[in-house]
Amino acid sequence: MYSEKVMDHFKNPRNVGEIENASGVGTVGNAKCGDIMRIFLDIDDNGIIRDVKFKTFGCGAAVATSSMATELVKGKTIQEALQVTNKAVMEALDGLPPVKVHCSLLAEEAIHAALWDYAEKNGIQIEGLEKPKNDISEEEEEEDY
Amino acid sequence: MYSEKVMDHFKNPRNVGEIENASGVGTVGNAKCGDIMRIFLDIDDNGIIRDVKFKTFGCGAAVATSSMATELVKGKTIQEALQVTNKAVMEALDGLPPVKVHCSLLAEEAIHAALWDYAEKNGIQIEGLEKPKNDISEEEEEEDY
Amino acid sequence: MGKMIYLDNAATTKTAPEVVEAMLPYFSEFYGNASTVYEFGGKSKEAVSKAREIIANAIGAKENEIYFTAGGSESDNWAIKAAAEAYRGKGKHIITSKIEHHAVLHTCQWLEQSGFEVTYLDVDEFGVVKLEELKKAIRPDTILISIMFANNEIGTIEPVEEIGKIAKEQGILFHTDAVQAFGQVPINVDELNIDMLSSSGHKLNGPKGVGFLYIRKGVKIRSFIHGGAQERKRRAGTENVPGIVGFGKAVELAMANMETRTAKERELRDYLMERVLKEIPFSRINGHRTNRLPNNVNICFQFVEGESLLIMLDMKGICGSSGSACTSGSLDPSHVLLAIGLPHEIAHGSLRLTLGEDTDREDIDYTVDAVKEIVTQLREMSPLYEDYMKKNGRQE
Amino acid sequence: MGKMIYLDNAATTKTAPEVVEAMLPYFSEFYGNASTVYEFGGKSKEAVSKAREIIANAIGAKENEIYFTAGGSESDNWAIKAAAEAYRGKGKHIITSKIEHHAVLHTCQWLEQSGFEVTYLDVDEFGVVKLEELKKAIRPDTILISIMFANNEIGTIEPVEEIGKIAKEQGILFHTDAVQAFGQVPINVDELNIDMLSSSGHKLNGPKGVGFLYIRKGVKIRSFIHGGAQERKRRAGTENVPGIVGFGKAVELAMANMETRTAKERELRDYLMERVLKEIPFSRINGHRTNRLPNNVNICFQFVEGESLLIMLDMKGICGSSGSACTSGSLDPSHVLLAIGLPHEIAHGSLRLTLGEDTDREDIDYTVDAVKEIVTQLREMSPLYEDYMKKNGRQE
Ligand SMILES: Cc1ncc(COP(=O)(O)O)c(C=O)c1O
Ligand SMILES: Cc1ncc(COP(=O)(O)O)c(C=O)c1O
Repeated sequence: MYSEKVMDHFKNPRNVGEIENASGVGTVGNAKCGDIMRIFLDIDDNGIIRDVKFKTFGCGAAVATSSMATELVKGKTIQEALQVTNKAVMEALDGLPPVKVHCSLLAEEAIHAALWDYAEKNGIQIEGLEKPKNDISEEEEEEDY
Repeated sequence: MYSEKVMDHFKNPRNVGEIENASGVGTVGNAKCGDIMRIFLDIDDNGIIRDVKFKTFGCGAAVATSSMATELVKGKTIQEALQVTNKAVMEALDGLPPVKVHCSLLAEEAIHAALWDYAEKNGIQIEGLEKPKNDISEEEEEEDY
Repeated sequence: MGKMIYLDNAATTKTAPEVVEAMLPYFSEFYGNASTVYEFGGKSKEAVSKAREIIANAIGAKENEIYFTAGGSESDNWAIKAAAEAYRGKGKHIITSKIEHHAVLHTCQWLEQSGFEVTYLDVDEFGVVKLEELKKAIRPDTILISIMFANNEIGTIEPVEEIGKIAKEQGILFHTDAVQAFGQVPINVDELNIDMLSSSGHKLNGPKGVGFLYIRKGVKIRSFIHGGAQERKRRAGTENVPGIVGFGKAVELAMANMETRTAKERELRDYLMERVLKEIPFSRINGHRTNRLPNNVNICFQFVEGESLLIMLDMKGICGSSGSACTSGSLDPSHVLLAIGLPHEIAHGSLRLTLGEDTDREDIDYTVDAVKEIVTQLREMSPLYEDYMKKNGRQE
Repeated sequence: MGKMIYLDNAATTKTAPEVVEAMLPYFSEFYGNASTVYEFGGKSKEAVSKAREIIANAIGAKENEIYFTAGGSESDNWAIKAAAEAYRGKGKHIITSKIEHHAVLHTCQWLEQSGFEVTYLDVDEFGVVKLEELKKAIRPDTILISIMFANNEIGTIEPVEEIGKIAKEQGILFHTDAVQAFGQVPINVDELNIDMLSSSGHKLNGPKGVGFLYIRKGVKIRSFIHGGAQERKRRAGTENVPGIVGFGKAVELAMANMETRTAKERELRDYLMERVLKEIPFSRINGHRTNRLPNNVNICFQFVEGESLLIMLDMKGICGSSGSACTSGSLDPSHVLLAIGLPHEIAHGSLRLTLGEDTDREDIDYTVDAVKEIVTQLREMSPLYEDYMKKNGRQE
């Protein structure tokens, strides 16, 4: 079902945990749909993401995409972090099953939400960042007959 | 599918053949339905069935019922032969599959037809013998759900 | 493969070696078509007859009331669609429950598209169909009641006897999906007034790809798969002789040891439930406490998501399920858990463990220990648990 | 059992020992449900994927166009009923032929009861569908053409390529029942413009109770068996893993040796036909002389009834058939033989002998000798033969 990379990140998730007094925290998803991701960012004065942690309630893919997403933004600038799309997360994980693609969207949104929180706390505007939806609506998958 | 008795009469049919100048000959059934039986009777002056032969085009059950029917009427009086019903033939054969019951009806009719022929040839009437149908209509079997 | 503890017997079971042995001659030795004239085919026919006899006896039916199918799903589809077709003159109303297997639910939904009306009965918090609701739901145009014998997810055994009585009194056909119950609890179709009953071979250590539908004599439903004259002209398709033979053997075995097997399973099941409830906080048992399948345990662990739990159990060699195996690929939480009133987020955190003949106490202990560890671990990374703890403090 | 010469391979075949061997691990060792999360179920899933790949390759399809079923009958029912359901908005007219298998014919008749109109095309004396008639039969509201690839009784191979072309030009779905043809003749669904194709495992030395339906990507038919999400949500029911694995293996074997196997069968088939025609008077070959399945011989013996012939052949250890095995239990002569213009009484006297991989020349000689003897014997007791001879004299 899952690629080896996904399994690796699920079995040994990187950056699990909380950051006390984080620069920004974003929570997306909802328990109703079975996926909640919370990302904590520690951003230094130069706008570098010094540390990142996550907590996730969700399936294997949700955990793995959270883990991978934190890896991809760690040490990056805010602008670089904004470029971490769900596609990038998926590719880094060697793909996801079609029904699990929304997990990677959630990961992207979680980072955006944390950045938005950081921006709000600091009264700044981040170029290219829109107010994130706090949920990814689950569209009925297309039947691709 | 068939009882041992049926198989025995099919494998070793009794009284196969023709009787030249038979006292009575009856043919029933039609090739369209896949069964034709012809019975030859040799009846002596006392009304005893001295000999009987048959020819049959048909399935295993048709051959076996013909064979058994000839056995059942051989040496009997005309009145006794009239009592040989399809039930009697079936019982003597230890039963027939439901779809094959019509074969036993055919055998009964074939005997009646041969007796009718005998009666006509001799200008007599046989009590209890009606002009036989020369075919047994195939009713759609009942679905006994 | 390392250690494996298989606790997903409701999804499918190991085909018993005796069953495989019984099947083997019918692949390459007596491979004749059962519907042929020659003696060689007769061997297949006899073998099929024998299996039919075993199965008929097992549920108190007559042999000509057993029709072999390709499994539980086909049986359910057949029973419901063909009943709808045959009795549409009488009415267009069908009653079923909210906790049926998808083979029943999706079939009913399909019928709704062509003008049938379906009442999906509620169940109580234990998953028991409410008889009063059933009685109220019956209309003059109700043609079929389809209620499962026992639920595949939470194991609850339904009040089949009462339902059968009600159906009979009202002159309504009663179909029951006994895919999970057959072989686990005694069933007698006459005593229970069951008109149609679905079963599947692979749920009781028989082969996959074979099932049966019991149809009471007099029930005038027709074919679902049209074609050749097999199964008394009611189910077309060359008979799956090895499958049918294997199914027969499996039923024979299951009937022979039902009492001892289920007694043992029941004990282990209760032991498992007790340990979990005692040792893992924020857990609850789903389904009826006692009136449940002997081998079924279904638990919800709050703040935890089921799939993650399953994968981590798998890493320890434990096979379990979260909701029905058939619903994997779906994103929605189990419709059964929602029907018994669980909120979505709790329903997502369910674990079904279904025991088998070979399960022993050691397996159960190992499993509970593993579950305990994993649940703790997952909660540590759960934002829901974090929120709850922040609000309510660490003490429980 | 004494000597046995099995010449009923169109009814069913021996499951190849390699096939059984391939299946065995999936009964009691890797018995996991293919739709589960844990790795153990993954083994089943992989095995199913591999079989799907083999089969897709064999007909030039993509893997996600192959849907496993319980056999040819289910595949036929599915293709036709679901196409009718999905495209009823476009029209209610279906075209098929008079010589289809009952799985197609009875399904079409069933659809007629709910308002569909079906044209049953005539065939010529060799059993070939008349293309001109097909073209004329097409209407603006025609939604489906279902014509078999090769006939199961008389072996005639239909002009599938031309039919596919016509269907494509007219934008009409084309389904073909390839239950007899698959494994005997090369098939490429793209080259032949086939939209749906039915197949059954046990016809090519695979196991009974498993088949597939090929559905071209883009064809929007839905499920026939509703329920779980298996087979990309299109065919519910726990996957019959051993059956599917065995089917895959059988296809692999059949594809590997198709050329040599069928060349040998073709030679023996022609030898059989020649000997019969030369040595047994009042006999005729049914079906196309050359454009026929490599392993199919179908002969009528005038004045003789088929079942008697079969039983007597059986007594000599020869398994054959008279019409389709599936039609036994029926009293009517084969609809296929009637469709090629044979009168009833001749149609009753048909014998189908279908060769297998293992059939050799000795078998054929033994069989022809036996048939000759039996036909003579049966004619001696046939009143039809008597009548004919009296009318036409003993000389031929
Ligand atoms: C042409 C054809 N179609 C369909 C079928 C049905 O296949 P099955 O019996 O495997 O369901 C058969 C065989 O009986 C056949 O020969
Ligand atoms: C209650 C119930 N009904 C029907 C089915 C379907 O059976 P199968 O998968 O054998 O078609 C199952 C199993 O998946 C089940 O548990």
